[in-house]
Amino acid sequence: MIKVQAEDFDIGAELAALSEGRHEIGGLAVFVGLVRAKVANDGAPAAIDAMTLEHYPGMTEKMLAGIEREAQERWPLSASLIIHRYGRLVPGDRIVMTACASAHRHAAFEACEFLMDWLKTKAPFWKLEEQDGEGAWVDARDSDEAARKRWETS
Amino acid sequence: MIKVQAEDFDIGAELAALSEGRHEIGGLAVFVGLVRAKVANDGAPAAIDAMTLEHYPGMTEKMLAGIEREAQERWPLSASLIIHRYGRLVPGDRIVMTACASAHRHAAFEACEFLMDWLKTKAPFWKLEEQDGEGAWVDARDSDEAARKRWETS
Amino acid sequence: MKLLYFAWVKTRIGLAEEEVDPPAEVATVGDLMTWLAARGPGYAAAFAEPERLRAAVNQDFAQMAAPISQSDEVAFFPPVTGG
Amino acid sequence: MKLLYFAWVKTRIGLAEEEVDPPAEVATVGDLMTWLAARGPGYAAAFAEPERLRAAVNQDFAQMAAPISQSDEVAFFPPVTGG
Repeated sequence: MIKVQAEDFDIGAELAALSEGRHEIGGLAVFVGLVRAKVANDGAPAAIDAMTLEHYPGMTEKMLAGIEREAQERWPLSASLIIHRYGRLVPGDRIVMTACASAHRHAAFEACEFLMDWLKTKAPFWKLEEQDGEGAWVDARDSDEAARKRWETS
Repeated sequence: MIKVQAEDFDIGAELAALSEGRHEIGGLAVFVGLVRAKVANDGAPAAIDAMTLEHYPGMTEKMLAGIEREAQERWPLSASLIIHRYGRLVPGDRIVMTACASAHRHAAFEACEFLMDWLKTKAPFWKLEEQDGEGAWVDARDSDEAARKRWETS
Repeated sequence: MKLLYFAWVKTRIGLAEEEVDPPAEVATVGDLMTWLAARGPGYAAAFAEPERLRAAVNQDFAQMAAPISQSDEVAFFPPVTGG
Repeated sequence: MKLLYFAWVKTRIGLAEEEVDPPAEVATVGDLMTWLAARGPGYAAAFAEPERLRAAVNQDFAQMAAPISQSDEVAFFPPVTGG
């Protein structure tokens, strides 16, 4: 399931809905991304007051659905979920959540990390950080691209 | 943080408490284990009505604290949490939760999976499954021992 | 042809989206970038470093050599930074 | 010496815990198992397959050869199945 929304989400309620009545699910691997107060841009950490996540409506849903489908094909998942917020967020706010259920714990972990690595480089979101009233677009990190490349099949 | 309890837990509230005011935390890797309605014992799946988790009070806390300390030493974690329930549970109930926060997403995932793999083979819990009024102690799985061995350092 | 701009590409051009009607010889994403860059200083700044840009055609990532047609939706933006 | 039994070890012996006073030649975890196995049919059944058992001394996992003393807390149980 894919959710792209401005509103916050309740992790417990989302996971309960995902496994509701699905008693074959033995475990859920989950990742939750939060807005950090300090971010390293070009190596130097800077305190931020807020960030605004811009996205490309339509393409976002298409990319996230494609990433989820890819995970479903590569691992034996009984359920999966991607939630990504957009709009203005402050430090500590939840940004993103991925969750994968599988009978195999290791598969759930791998698929959940795969979702995060892929959406970091494939989902059309851009972060604008606010610091002392100035806005700065965040640069993409090479480490995210490297993380995604781990999952490439030749 | 270690919690051994009979009561259920609220995933969202636990994670919020873990990262409360900790604005350096950019992400949390989490695993939640649930009671499955069907379990494969000796290969054949059987429907269960409930299970009772017995544990060794004192040793449980000691082992879980040791496992958490080991994870803290091996990965750069800013926070971690292990919750394990005991007592009678029915299919769909939450049994266990592990969570790790790190500035590095991959480290958070690895540490979270490490906690699960280790507690599966090191934490003194035993599952008694009830089926049609009969109780049967669950056998340990070789795959859990194999999963733990992955993390051994020579 | 519908064009969409995001993040600093949008900021530099000063538009989030527009309709354009490029000449027939603008056949690829790369051609379109060259054609747009000549439309004014904001465009020139946005397309000054093509290697820092990504493009999508009809909401799928597209390479510079990808063909485009009048009915396409084409978007330009920096590498994504979500998650 | 305080002994604790869990899961089917407890069920077979019919006790969750007890105090025992083994003779001085019972010096290791393995010695204790042999000594306990002779205490009755429930004990014999519980300790019939030592390779299926695990032991802890003072709440740490212990091997068969681990030494024990009167003031120790010793527990016997099957391989753990939590999580």
